[in-house]
Amino acid sequence: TRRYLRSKPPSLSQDIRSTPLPDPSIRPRRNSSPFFRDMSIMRRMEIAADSLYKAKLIRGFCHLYDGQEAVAVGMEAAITKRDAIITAYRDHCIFLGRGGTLVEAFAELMGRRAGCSKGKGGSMHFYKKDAEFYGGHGIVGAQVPLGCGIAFAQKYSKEDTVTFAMYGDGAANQGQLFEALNMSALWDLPVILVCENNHYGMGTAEWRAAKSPAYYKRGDYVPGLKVDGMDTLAVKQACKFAKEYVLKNGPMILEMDTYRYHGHSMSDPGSTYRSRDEISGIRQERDPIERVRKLILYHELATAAELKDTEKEVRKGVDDAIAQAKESPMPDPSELFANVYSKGLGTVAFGADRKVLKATLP
Amino acid sequence: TRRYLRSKPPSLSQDIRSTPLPDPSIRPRRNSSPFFRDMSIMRRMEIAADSLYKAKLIRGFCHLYDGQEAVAVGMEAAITKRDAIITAYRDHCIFLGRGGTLVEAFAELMGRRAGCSKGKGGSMHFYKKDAEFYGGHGIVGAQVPLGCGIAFAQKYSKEDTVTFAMYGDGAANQGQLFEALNMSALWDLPVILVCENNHYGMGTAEWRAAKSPAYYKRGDYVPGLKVDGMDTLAVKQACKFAKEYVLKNGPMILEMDTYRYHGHSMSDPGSTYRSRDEISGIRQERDPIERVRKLILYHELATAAELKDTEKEVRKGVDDAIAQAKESPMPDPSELFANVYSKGLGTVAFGADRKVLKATLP
Amino acid sequence: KEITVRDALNSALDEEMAADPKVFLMGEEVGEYQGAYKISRGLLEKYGPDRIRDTPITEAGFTGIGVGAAYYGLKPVVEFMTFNFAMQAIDHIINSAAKSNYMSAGQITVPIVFRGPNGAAAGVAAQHSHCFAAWYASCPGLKVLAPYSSEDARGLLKAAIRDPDPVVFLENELLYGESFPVSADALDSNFCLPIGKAKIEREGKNVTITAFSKMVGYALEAAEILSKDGISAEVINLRSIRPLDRDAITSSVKKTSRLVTVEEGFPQHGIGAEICTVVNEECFDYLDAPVERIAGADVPMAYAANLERMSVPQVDDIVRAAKRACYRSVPVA
Amino acid sequence: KEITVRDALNSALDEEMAADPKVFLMGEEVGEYQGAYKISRGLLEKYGPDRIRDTPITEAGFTGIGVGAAYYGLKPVVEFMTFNFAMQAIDHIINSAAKSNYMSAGQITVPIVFRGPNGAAAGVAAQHSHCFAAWYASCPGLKVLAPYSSEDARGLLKAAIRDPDPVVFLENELLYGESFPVSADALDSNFCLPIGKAKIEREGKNVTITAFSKMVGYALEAAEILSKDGISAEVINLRSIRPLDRDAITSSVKKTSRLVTVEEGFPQHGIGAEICTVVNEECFDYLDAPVERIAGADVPMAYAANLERMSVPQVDDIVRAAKRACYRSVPVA
Ligand SMILES: Cc1ncc(C[n+]2csc(CCOP(=O)(O)OP(=O)(O)O)c2C)c(N)n1
Ligand SMILES: Cc1ncc(C[n+]2csc(CCOP(=O)(O)OP(=O)(O)O)c2C)c(N)n1
Ligand SMILES: [Mg+2]
Ligand SMILES: [Mg+2]
Repeated sequence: TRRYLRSKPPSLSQDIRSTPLPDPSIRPRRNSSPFFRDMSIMRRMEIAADSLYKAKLIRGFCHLYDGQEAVAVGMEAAITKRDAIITAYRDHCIFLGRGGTLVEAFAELMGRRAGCSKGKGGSMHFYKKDAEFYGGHGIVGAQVPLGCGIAFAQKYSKEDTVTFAMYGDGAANQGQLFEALNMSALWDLPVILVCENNHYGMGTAEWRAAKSPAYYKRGDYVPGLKVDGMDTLAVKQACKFAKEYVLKNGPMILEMDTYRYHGHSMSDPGSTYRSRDEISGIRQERDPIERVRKLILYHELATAAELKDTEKEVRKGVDDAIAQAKESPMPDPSELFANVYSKGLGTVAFGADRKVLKATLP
Repeated sequence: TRRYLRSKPPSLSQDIRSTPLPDPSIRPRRNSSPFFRDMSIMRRMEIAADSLYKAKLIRGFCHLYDGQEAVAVGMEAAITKRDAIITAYRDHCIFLGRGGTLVEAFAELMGRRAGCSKGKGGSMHFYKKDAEFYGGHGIVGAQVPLGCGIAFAQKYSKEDTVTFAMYGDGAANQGQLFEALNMSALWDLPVILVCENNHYGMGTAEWRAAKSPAYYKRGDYVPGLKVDGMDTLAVKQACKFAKEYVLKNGPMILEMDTYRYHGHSMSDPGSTYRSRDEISGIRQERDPIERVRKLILYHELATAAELKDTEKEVRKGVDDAIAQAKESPMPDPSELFANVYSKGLGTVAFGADRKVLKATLP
Repeated sequence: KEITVRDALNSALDEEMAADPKVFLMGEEVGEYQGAYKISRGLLEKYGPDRIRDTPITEAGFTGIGVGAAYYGLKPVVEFMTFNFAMQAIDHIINSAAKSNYMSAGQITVPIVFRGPNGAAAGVAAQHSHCFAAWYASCPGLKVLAPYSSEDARGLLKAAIRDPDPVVFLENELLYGESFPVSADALDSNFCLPIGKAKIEREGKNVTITAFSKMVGYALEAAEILSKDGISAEVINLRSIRPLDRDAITSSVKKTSRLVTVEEGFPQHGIGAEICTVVNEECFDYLDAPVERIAGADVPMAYAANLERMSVPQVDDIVRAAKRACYRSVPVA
Repeated sequence: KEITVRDALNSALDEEMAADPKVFLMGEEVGEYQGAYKISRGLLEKYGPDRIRDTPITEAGFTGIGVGAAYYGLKPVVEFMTFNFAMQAIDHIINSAAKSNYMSAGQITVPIVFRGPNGAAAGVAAQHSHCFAAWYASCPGLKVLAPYSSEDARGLLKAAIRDPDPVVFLENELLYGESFPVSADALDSNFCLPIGKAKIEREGKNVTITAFSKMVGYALEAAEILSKDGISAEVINLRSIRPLDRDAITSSVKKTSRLVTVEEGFPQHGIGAEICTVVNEECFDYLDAPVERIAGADVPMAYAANLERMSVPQVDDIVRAAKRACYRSVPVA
C-alpha cells in the first residue's frame, strides 16, 4: 500500500524556467472520492460495451478505454469545461469526463436517436460541443493539428482557456504532429499535447514503431513531462501545471504512462503481442481504480463498505442507462439527409436510387 | 585569405561512437582544380538560364542554384555514381554533378527533345537514372521519403551504396521527413538527409518557419553534422564521413550552411525579404568559387591566369551548349502519349477532343 | 470599370476581414511576401500578423489547424500556394472538415474556405498542373466553387467566407492578371453571389456549352466563332461545381438539345462526365446528338510548350465539338 | 473447389513473393500481427521481416519509402489498413508514383502496388467508409483494379504485382471472408488476369448492369430476380476501373440498349458517370432508355444501421432501376 502514497515525480525533458514544477508530495483530499466513482463508472461502461458488442448491439469499430481511466479523470479535475479536449476514436470515457451521460454514450454506441451524435457517429465519433469536447476522430494523428487549431482560436479570441489534444503512442510518430507542434511553438498556442502512451499501437509495441519512444521529448524545443498515467493525482497535477504553463509560454507535451486492458478494438483479443502476465501484472500493481481505493482507505476518507456501495450504485446506473438507451429508436430515416451541410441551400441530394429517394437539403 | 585555409569544423548534434569525425585540417590537393571548374560551369549555367528565362526561352518555374555549388560538387567528390541522389526542384546542378551534360540541361530547360527528360519534365524534373540520379521533385518534402526508399532498396539488394536525400530549410519542417527519418532509423537505412540550409524557404527566413532552426539536430535520435556548405572541402569530408557512417549505422543528417544568390524562382526578385547587403556580404566573404580560387592560388596549384582561362573555356562551353540545345526541336507530338505507362496494355488514350486525337498506348 | 481577378479576390478578402473579426487568412507567404501570387497584397499591413498568418511549408499541419479553428467558431481562409500541395492536407479537407457536421449530428460546424490556384498554369509540368475540381466535388459536406471573371471571384469568395460550411475555392493562376468589367453593384461591399447557381454567360439556342474557370473564356470565344457560322451557342459558366446547378444545365439543354462540356481536368470521372449523366437522367429525350466532352488530355502535363498546348482544350476543340453536335461536317484532323 | 477472397489474396502474395525476390510487402500490422484483416497471414514466418515489413502508423512516410524503393527497381506491395488512410499519402501515389514515368520520359518506372480495403464496411461510419475508385481512376499513370471474386482477387493481384506500373488495388473488407468457387486453372501459380479487361459475369440480352467489387454480387442477385420477371440482364464485372474496358461495356449496350450502372461510392463524378458518358459517346444511337445510375447516397456514411443501409445500393435498387430501364412500370416509393 505504501507505494500508492506518493506519486512518482514526473520526468522532465528540458528545463522550464519560472514555473514551479508539479509537486509530487501533494496529498489526496476529500475530492478523491469522486475520482473513485468516476473511474468506476467508466470502467463499468466499457465492460458493458464489451458485452453489448458481443451481443451484436454495437457494430463496427469499438475501442475501449479501461485501464486508462486515470488520464480522463485526472485531467478533468485540473481544468474547466471551458477548456477544450479533442481525442481519437478511444473516446467514450473522455465524453463522460466532459459531462456526457451514460444514456447518450450507450445510445450512440447502439446507433440510436438518443446518442450524443444521434447515432450517426458511433463509437469513434462522440462529441459534446457545449462542454468543449471536439470528438472523437478516426484518423490517427489528425486530432492533434485540429486541437492546435482550437487552441489557436482560443488565443485568437483572447480566452484564457487551453486545449488538450490527446493521441496514442502509435499516433506520436505521425508527421502532422511535428508540423502542428512546430507551428504551435512558433505561435505560442495554449495547447497541451497529451500522449496517452499505452505502449501499443494496435499490435505494435512502442519500440517497434518509434526509434525513440521518449514521447515527452519529441519536440526537442518544447518541454515535456512524463507522468504516471495510472495515478489520477499525478495526472491532475501535471495537467494543472501544464495549463498554467501553456497559457504563458506556448505548447508542452505530457506523456501519460498508461495501459489498455482490452485489445485494440473488438476484433483484437489483445493477447498475441503481449503476455497475459504483463496485463495481469499491471492490473495488480498499477490499476488506477485500485490505487485510489487504497488511498481513500489509507487516509480514511471512506470505508471499504462505502466504496462497495458506490460500486453497486455505479453498476445499477450503468444497467439503467443501457436499458434506457435500448428504448431509444433508430434515427428517423430523414436523418440520412440532415447535417450534410449546416446550410443546405435547397440543394437536392439523392439516395442510392435517385429516382425514388431524394431530399431538399435545408 | 587566411580564413579560407582551414575549413570550419562541423558541429555535431550528438556523440557518434567508433567512427572518427571528419578532420577539418585536411589540406586541398590537386583535385581542387576540378572543383573550380565544375563550380564555374554550374554558376555559368545558372546565369545563362536566367538570361534564357528573361528571353522567354524557358517557361514556368525555374529555380537557380548559384551560391550553393559547393554542396553539389563537394558531395560528388566524396561518392560514386553508384550512390544515389534525389533532390527537389532546384536540381540543375545536381544533374550536372551526376555527369549530365550542359546540352541536356539547356534542352530540358527549353523543352526540347534533347533534354534529359526529352522536354517533358522541365526545370524541376531532371533525372539521370543511369547515374543514380532520381530527380528533380516538385513537391516540397516528398523527395525525402523517396530517398529513404531508394536507400531501403539499396540495403535490401545488399549493395554497399548509399542515398543522399536533399532538401531545403523550408522542407525541413515537413512531417513526412520525421516519419521517414524514424523508419530509416528503425531499419538502419543507408541514407543521408542533406539539408541545404540556404536560410530562406521562398520568402520566409528560417526562424519564421521553424521554432528550432538547428536542422542537424532534428531527429534527436539520429546524429547530425552542421557543415559549412560554402566550402567544397568541408562538404566533401562530411559526405565521405557520412557515407561510411550510414553504411554501418543507419541514417544521419548533414546540414549544409549555404546561400542562394538568386531569388527563389524567376518571379522572385529575392530582395524583399533580405537585404542587398546580406547578399553581397556573402558573395564577398563566403562565395564557394572564390574560396576555391584563393585556395588554389595560395597553394600554387594553378595560376590566376590559368583559372581565368578555365573560366573562359567554361563560358564558351556553356554558350556552345545553349546553341546546340536551341537546335534541338520540340518533342514530337506523339510524345504526348508516350510514357504515361511503361506498359500501356493497348489502352486507347484521348486528347482534348477525343473524336480527333487519340492514341493506343504501347 | 474593369478590375483584375487578383484585385477582385483581394478586395473580397479585405472586405470580409473588415466586416467580421473572426475571418483570418493563413498560408505560405500570405503575409510578409504579400502572397506568392499577390492575392493578399496589403492585408498584413492592414490586419496584422494575427489575422494574416504566414505558415511554414507544412500543409497537413496548417490545414488541420485551420479546420480546428473553424470547429471553435473562427472563419479561416486557408490559402494553398497551389491546390497540388493540398494533397498533403486532403485528409483534413475530407475527413476533418467535410464530414464533421454529419458525424456530430450538427454539433460541429466548419466555416472554412480552402482557396488557391487549381489546375494547369504555364510551363509548370505534371506535378503543378492537376485539376482537383472533380475530386472535391464528389464529396458530400464540401461546397466547391470555381470563379471565372472578376465578378465571380468577388461574389463567390465573399459568399464562401460567409457560408457556414467548408468551401473549396478553385482559382486559376492564369486568370489572376486578367481584367474584366464589373458593375457598380458588384463593387459594393454587400455584393455576394449565390452558391450553387450557374450563370448563363451568353444566351443561345442551338447548342449548350458548359465550362468553368478559365474555360469559360474559351467557350465564349468559341461561341463568337460559331455565331459567324450561324450557330447560336449558349454558354453556361458553372461557377459552383458542388452543388451543381442541374436546373440551369437541363433547362438550357431542353432548349438547345445539344451539349458540349468543357474542362481542363482529366476526362475520366470528370465534370463533363457528371454533366452528361445528369442530362441523360433528366432530359434524355431532348438530346438530338451525343453529348460532346472536351477535357484535358488523359496524360500527365508535359513541360514542352507544344505538348502542353495539346494537353488542354483549345478554342478550336470547342468549336469543332459544337459543330459536330450540330451535325455540321468537320474535317477530322 | 472454393476459397475465400482472403485466401486468394494471401496465396497471390505468397506466390509472387516466392517467384520474385524483388517483391516485398510493407504496411501497418502486416507482419507480427498477421495483417489487420489477416491477408498476410503466415507470410512473415515464410519470408522474414526484411520482406514483410511492419511500419509505424505513418502513411505519408512509408508510402514515399515504398515508391522510392520502386524507383530503384524493387516491387513493393504497400498495404493500407484501409484506403481511407491513404489520403495521408495520396500525394506520393499521384505525384511521386503516377507521374514519374512521364516526367522522366520513361527513365523512372514505378512497379508498385497500393492495396487494401476500400469503401464501405459495416458500422464504421463516415471516416472509414469512403470509396476512392473514381479519384484514383481519374489519374493517368495509375492503373486501378477492383476484384470481386476469389478468382478476380488472385488473378488481378498477381497481374498487379507483375505489372511495371503503379497499380491501385481496391479490395473490400466485407468480401474477405466470402468463398467463391475457383477453377483449377485459377489455382495454378502461373494464373494471371489481364489488366484492363472486364468480365461478363452473366450473359443477358435485355439490360446491361455494370458493377465492381461487392456490387457485382448484388448485380448478380438482381439479375436472378429480374430473370424471374422475364428480364434477361447482362452483368459486367468491371474488374479494371482504369483502364476502363470501354469495349466490353459498349458491346454489351449495343446488344441490350439499356444500362444500369452500380457503385457504392458517391455519385457525382463517379464510375457510373463515366460509363454513362462513354456509352453516350460511343453508342448513343443504341440507347433505348436513359442510363440508370445506382450509387452510394450523396451523404457521408452514418453509423446507425438503418441509415447505413440507406447509404449504399441494395439489390432492390438495382432491380427497380433495371425494370425502369426496360420500361416496366414500378411503384415509386
Ligand atoms: C492514418 C491512420 N492509419 C491507420 C489507422 C488504423 N488504426 C486505428 S487505431 C490504430 C493504432 C493507434 O495506436 P495508438 O496511437 O497507440 O492509440 P491507441 O489505440 O493505443 O489508443 C491504427 C493503426 C487509422 N485509423 N488512421
Ligand atoms: C508541399 C508544397 N508546398 C508548397 C510548395 C511551393 N514551394 C515551392 S519551393 C518552396 C520553398 C521551399 O524552400 P526550401 O525548402 O528552403 O528550399 P529552397 O527553395 O530554399 O531550395 C515552396 C513553398 C511546394 N512545391 N510543395
Ligand atoms: Mg497506443
Ligand atoms: Mg531554403
